[in-house]
Amino acid sequence: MRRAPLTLLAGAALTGVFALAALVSLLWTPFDVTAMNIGARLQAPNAQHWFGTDHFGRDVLSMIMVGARISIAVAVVAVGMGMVLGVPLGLLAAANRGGLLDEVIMRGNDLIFAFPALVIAILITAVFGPSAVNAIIAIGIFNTPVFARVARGGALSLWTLDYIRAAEVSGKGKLRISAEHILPNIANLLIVQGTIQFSLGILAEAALSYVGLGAQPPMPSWGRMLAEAQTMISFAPHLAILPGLAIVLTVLGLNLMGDGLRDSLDPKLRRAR
Amino acid sequence: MLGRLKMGLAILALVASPALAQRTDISVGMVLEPPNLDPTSGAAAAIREVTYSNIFEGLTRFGPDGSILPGLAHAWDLSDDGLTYTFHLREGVQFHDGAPFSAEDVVFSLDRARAEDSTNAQKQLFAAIETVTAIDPLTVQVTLSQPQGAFLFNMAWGDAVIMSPASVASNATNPVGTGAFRFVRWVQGDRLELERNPYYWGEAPALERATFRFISDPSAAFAAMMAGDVDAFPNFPAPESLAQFQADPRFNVIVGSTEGETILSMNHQNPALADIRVRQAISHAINRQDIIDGAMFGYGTPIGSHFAPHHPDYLDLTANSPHDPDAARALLAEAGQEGLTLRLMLPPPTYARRGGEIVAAQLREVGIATEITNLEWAQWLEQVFRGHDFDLTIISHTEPMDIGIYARDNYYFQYDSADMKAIMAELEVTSDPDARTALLQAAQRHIADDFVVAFLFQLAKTGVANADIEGLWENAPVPANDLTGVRWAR
Amino acid sequence: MLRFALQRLFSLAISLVVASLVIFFVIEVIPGDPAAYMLGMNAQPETVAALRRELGLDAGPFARYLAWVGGMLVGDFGTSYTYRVPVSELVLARLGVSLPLTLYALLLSTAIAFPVGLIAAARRGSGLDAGIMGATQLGIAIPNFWFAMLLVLVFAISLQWFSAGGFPGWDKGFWINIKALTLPAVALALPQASILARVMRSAVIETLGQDYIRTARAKGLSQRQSVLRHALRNALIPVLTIIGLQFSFLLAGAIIIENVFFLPGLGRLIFQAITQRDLIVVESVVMLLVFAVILVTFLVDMAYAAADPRLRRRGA
Amino acid sequence: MSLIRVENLSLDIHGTPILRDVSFDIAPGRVFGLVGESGSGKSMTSLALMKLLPDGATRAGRALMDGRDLFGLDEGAMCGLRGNEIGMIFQEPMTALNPVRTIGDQVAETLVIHGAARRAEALEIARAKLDRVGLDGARFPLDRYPHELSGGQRQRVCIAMAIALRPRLLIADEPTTALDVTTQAQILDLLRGLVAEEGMSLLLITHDLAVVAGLADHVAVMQSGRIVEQGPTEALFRRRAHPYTRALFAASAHRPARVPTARPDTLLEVAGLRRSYALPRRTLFGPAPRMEAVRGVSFALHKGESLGLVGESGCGKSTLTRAILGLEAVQAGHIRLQGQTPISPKMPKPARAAMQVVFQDPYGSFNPRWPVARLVAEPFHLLPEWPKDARARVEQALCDVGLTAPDADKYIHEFSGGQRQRIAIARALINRPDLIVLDEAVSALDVRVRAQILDLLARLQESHGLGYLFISHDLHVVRAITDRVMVMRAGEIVEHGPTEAVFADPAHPYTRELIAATPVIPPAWMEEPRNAPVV
Repeated sequence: MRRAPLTLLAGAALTGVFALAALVSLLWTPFDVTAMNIGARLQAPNAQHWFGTDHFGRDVLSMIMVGARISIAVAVVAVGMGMVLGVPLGLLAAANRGGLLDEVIMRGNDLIFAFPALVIAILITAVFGPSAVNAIIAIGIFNTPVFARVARGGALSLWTLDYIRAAEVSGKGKLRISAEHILPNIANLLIVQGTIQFSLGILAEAALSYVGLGAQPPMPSWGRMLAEAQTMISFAPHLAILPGLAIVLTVLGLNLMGDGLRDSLDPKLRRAR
Repeated sequence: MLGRLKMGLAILALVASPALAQRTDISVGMVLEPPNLDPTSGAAAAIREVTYSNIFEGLTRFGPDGSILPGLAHAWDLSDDGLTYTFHLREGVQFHDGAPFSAEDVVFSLDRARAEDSTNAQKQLFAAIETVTAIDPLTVQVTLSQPQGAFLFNMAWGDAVIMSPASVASNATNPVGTGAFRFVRWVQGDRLELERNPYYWGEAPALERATFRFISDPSAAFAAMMAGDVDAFPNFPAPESLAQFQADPRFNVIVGSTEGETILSMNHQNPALADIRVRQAISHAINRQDIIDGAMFGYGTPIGSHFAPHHPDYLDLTANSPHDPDAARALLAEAGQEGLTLRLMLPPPTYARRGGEIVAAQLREVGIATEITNLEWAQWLEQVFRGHDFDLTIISHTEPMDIGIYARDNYYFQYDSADMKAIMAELEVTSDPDARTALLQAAQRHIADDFVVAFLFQLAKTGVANADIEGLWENAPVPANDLTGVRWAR
Repeated sequence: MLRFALQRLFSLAISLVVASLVIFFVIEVIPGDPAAYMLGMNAQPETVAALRRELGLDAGPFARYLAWVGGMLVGDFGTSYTYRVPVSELVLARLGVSLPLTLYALLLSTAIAFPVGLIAAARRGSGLDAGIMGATQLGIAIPNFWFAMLLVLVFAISLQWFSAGGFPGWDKGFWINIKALTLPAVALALPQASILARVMRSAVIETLGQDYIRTARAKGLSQRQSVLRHALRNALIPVLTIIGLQFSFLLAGAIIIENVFFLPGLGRLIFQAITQRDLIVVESVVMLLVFAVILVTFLVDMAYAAADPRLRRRGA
Repeated sequence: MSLIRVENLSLDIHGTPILRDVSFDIAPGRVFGLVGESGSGKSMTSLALMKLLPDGATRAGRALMDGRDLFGLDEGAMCGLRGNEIGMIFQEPMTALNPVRTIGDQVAETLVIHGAARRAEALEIARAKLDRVGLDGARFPLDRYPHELSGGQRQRVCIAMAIALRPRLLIADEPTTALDVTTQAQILDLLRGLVAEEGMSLLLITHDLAVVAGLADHVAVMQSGRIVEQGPTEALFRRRAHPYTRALFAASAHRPARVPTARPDTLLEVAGLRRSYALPRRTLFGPAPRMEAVRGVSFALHKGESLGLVGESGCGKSTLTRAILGLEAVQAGHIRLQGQTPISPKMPKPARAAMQVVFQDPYGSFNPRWPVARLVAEPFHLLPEWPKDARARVEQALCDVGLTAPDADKYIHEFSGGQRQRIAIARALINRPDLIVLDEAVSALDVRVRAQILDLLARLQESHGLGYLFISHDLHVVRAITDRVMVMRAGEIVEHGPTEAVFADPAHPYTRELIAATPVIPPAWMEEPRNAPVV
């Protein structure tokens, strides 16, 4: 119980650093992130380039800042997409619990889970070509059943409560009850799950752009920076280590924040501590 | 099969004891796995890199320097009208399955390659052939419809190898040829094993066993070399690592030439690119040395036209389009194309992906914006090469002596020049060496002056091998890993 | 139990039909022609047409769908366009790598996660628990391909304890292959173990809060005894689900790791088949993976029933 | 001479005081009753004795058993003591057993863990103990799993487990609260027999004075962590020295003053109602068997009348309630409210306005994210349009139920259980309905709060002319608040009539059984204290 605010704080601080870097990068980066200077390539971190330069002589710090923007944007939109699609489906399934619609929605969910995610992402980009938007779609598709499941699970336990009965007796329909009573009361669950999916989204974006399916050059992205740095790891280790650390720390921050949020939002768990 | 394998293992165990004997096995790394092993029905370079000269042989063959050497034909005569070749075949040659090799096999193979339903990827090699006749078991006569200066050269290609009618159907998975090595097995996705052909007609190779390993990931390739899992990597995929191998006495870095002219191709159907001023501006915007340094870590030779620098008829035309951003900007202004945006489609190889990023940055310098799209090979072929749906692309044309593509109708970059076509048509019927040189140089100058595309650099062949291995090809006149002359020095 | 099983089998069958339709028609719209890919830049149009005929690509999509599904029903997955060998042969060979790798990684992650999760749960709130939880957070946050890169750098290139990758083949002996699979399995297992340890911990903590644990304590069981005798088996149920999910994830999700260690596994087969537009291989392997996942889910459900007597009699 | 002696037990959890100076003695072979309302600290007292307190608990005082201070023992010694010297059973038998292990196994475990027997032998003893608690070997083999047993049967397993080693002290924490009244009577009988036979002491913790009256030799009354009064049962019951004890007793026997308001016109008419559910198929292709929850129920409720419906769990009263509320479709029969459209899930909204409901659980009855004003106003949704004076009507309703207008802006977590039930009633009143269905509406409340709510209900009935359908398992309450009563069993109404008549002279054997099983405080003990003998 006393640990919750600490993890929340640490997580929020970590996440905040990268969110801030992403925001700042909209207005300013130490160097032009696309400007190449072949002559100044592969510099180790130094006074001028704090994080060194890459094989094209671009400033790594600038790239990591812009990369944060891409990672966060992709993950946020993908999670948003998963929520917007998944939550109504989950609410609908819970409202018709035991019914045909519930069965269809849940089987559909299982089916999506059954597809190997990375393979589907590859197929999607094979159809539409690689881009950040398609990475979002691929990640969003796999977020949808997660949110549907969480929403349904949370909603199911609420549907047994008497205030839902009271609303029914007040003549309210399933949709209205779902919107007025269920949704606000599963918001906590969704926020916590959203944080977790957000961190998974960052990892997924990194993996997709690592295999070349994410944001396209010249837009830098952490995953692609890693992929490009991989062959140079033995003589320019900063290129492989720094973007990797950026991923690890962002994901770590989000996970800590999710844990902290859960602890402070869910009184049941708070008691269990 | 298993018995043979066990025996092989036993031999391996014997010879592998330290200092007892030279090693007679080799593990060769390749980036791409061949989709199948039939070079007469598929274009993949990987098929040739495994089979050329090792398993399959043609009437003639390329030497390491690109010269044409006798293959299954030890000699040939050309009629005075230049239309009839008479090939004298080697005696005592047999296929790996024991079937004897004869003139009938040559007739079969050439007829199959040029048949209506042929699936030969280079069918144009055989276009000039009128008839193929077996005079006797060791003599074949090929009649051409018109004289062809490059006929013997064509017959040396991997697509023109001789197969036996008995085994042709299964060559895709179990290749049966006449070469110095025979196929043992292929673990798809991992490796392919060959062993010495004891009945080989020529000099027996020094190696008893050879394994090709397929490692597509550049860093995995680096790790495999460093860890000694692979003995040689003739086309090493990560030029940035070569410096490290060079510094390591355990390894030899082999830098040679290829036939790959790497160009920034332009689609002449795009109205902006149809304007020679825009094309010239792009050529001036390009800094070739930066691209070679940035993308290939210094490996590669700048070119100013579409011709291999190691060829005797080469002209250095790089001064025709020097790096000059101001000139580029002026030309664009003159053409009224400030604020031009072009789509740059990039196939998978490093030269294209990395080169593309540098090109994009250089074009941005002169005010041309680019939208980069990375494509897989299949998409690139469909969209760019066949669909002509692109503005710019970077590609290495790896066929030898392929300046003729600038005279082709409806070729993907849509260049249409009557003058160029005339030059190439004349070349086709010219056999006098000096006249040919003049024509080839005229062609080089013509396309350079027309700024048909932006010529970037000649792709280098950068290989890495264990320092004790000798006999690997330095250059790549054709895609091949000819192992017949490879041996361990210690 | 039988009824329960039959019910699940029926919905399994429907899922498979829907999956086959989705897979086939999604893959159909992928641009790129396998024949054109195989014949390259110099091929003439009629040559490409001839190859398309030879591969059976000239038939309509619907006819090809029926042929594909019909073939699968009798165990014939068709012939690879590029490799020209039966797809089933390809897949079997790849499974010989992917399956052991998956099991190895799963074994590792379970072997790490179980004790770690249990200890953390038993010492809940202690410094040890905090340390373990922190470590698992880190484990989850590390991208496995990056971890794999570092493993290769340290253990293959610098120390040379392991080879950098590759797979000798089962005919070369057992241990040599296990050794070859060790680094990839570790790279795959680390994040999975972290997740599993966390699930294990919270499942045990949740069961420790149950009334029957209090009952057990009132009977005179020590904290430790009540964990081992009562909490563990009940906590296994959520853990089992995660293990089931991880199995399917690892089976197909190892593409990147297979690339880093150049292992000839299923993931790489798919990746390669997509780039080569060997569509029939893509379709069949994706279908097979979907089938595997659905089957594992089914088996996990059945395992639940075996582990939990309340489910055992459901609908019996 | 006492078996266990608790001296000045005080307890804080995370700094919150829970118990203060609790002292009592339990004599060997005697039953000691600990009575109090929820939150009074009675369960914590028992957990303190077992040293099974939650994390963050700090304790002072002593608990002497054979001269040893239990609080001074280490954990190992306590493990040897628990289950061996002191056995314990809990309130909720449904969750008290490990669902994945057999009952024989769990009973035998007590023996094995204390090294009293090897496994095979332990199973034999387990068999004997299960026989002793009334689970015979033929119907309840050792390999049964808990989910195959009913709540009462599970509580018997728990008892068998607790007495397997014949402990000298058995602690029973609300052992019958979760059970039906007839089952409760059986379990209480069993405990009484065990104490007599085995010669052990029993610490019986309960909120129900009548249960204590029937079983305990000594009683202690707890309030807010303190024992306010203790003594021999009868003496204490008669004397009621402490004001709190008096209040408690008064409330448990409380009967609100009611003015008959019933008029002859029919408000609610239920005729031939049937509802059944499909059960899972037994064979693969055979028809699914059906569970008939309601089997042909007919009755009428008149305007201003209070009609009771009693029955044990599973008798079908929940299904009937849901059908009357129009939340569930029925297969046969009909329900009409004031002779209008039949009630069904598809009935038009305005038709619902004449009926409202109050549920049992004061905590689950309100959306925690809505202010009280919005909660209470929710039934306005049934009106053709939102009333202009909505706020005034909400405030009026709150005042009607004894709350204040400013309460409208608070959130539900700021109210106690009894206040919440008042808000639920306000919500039910807001549309001025004719009928309010009270579904176990006072069952979750402590006796004193319950008495207040019953008074409120009686007053509202009089002032608003309401009809009540009062559904409960608690016969006391039904008797206190209804004009007529119906007894339901297995989906049928087995007896109905004027409340007093039914209670005074039950006709149906089941009614008689119910009444007999209900624990009562001997009426003689309840006379005014001045008549009590001085002890």
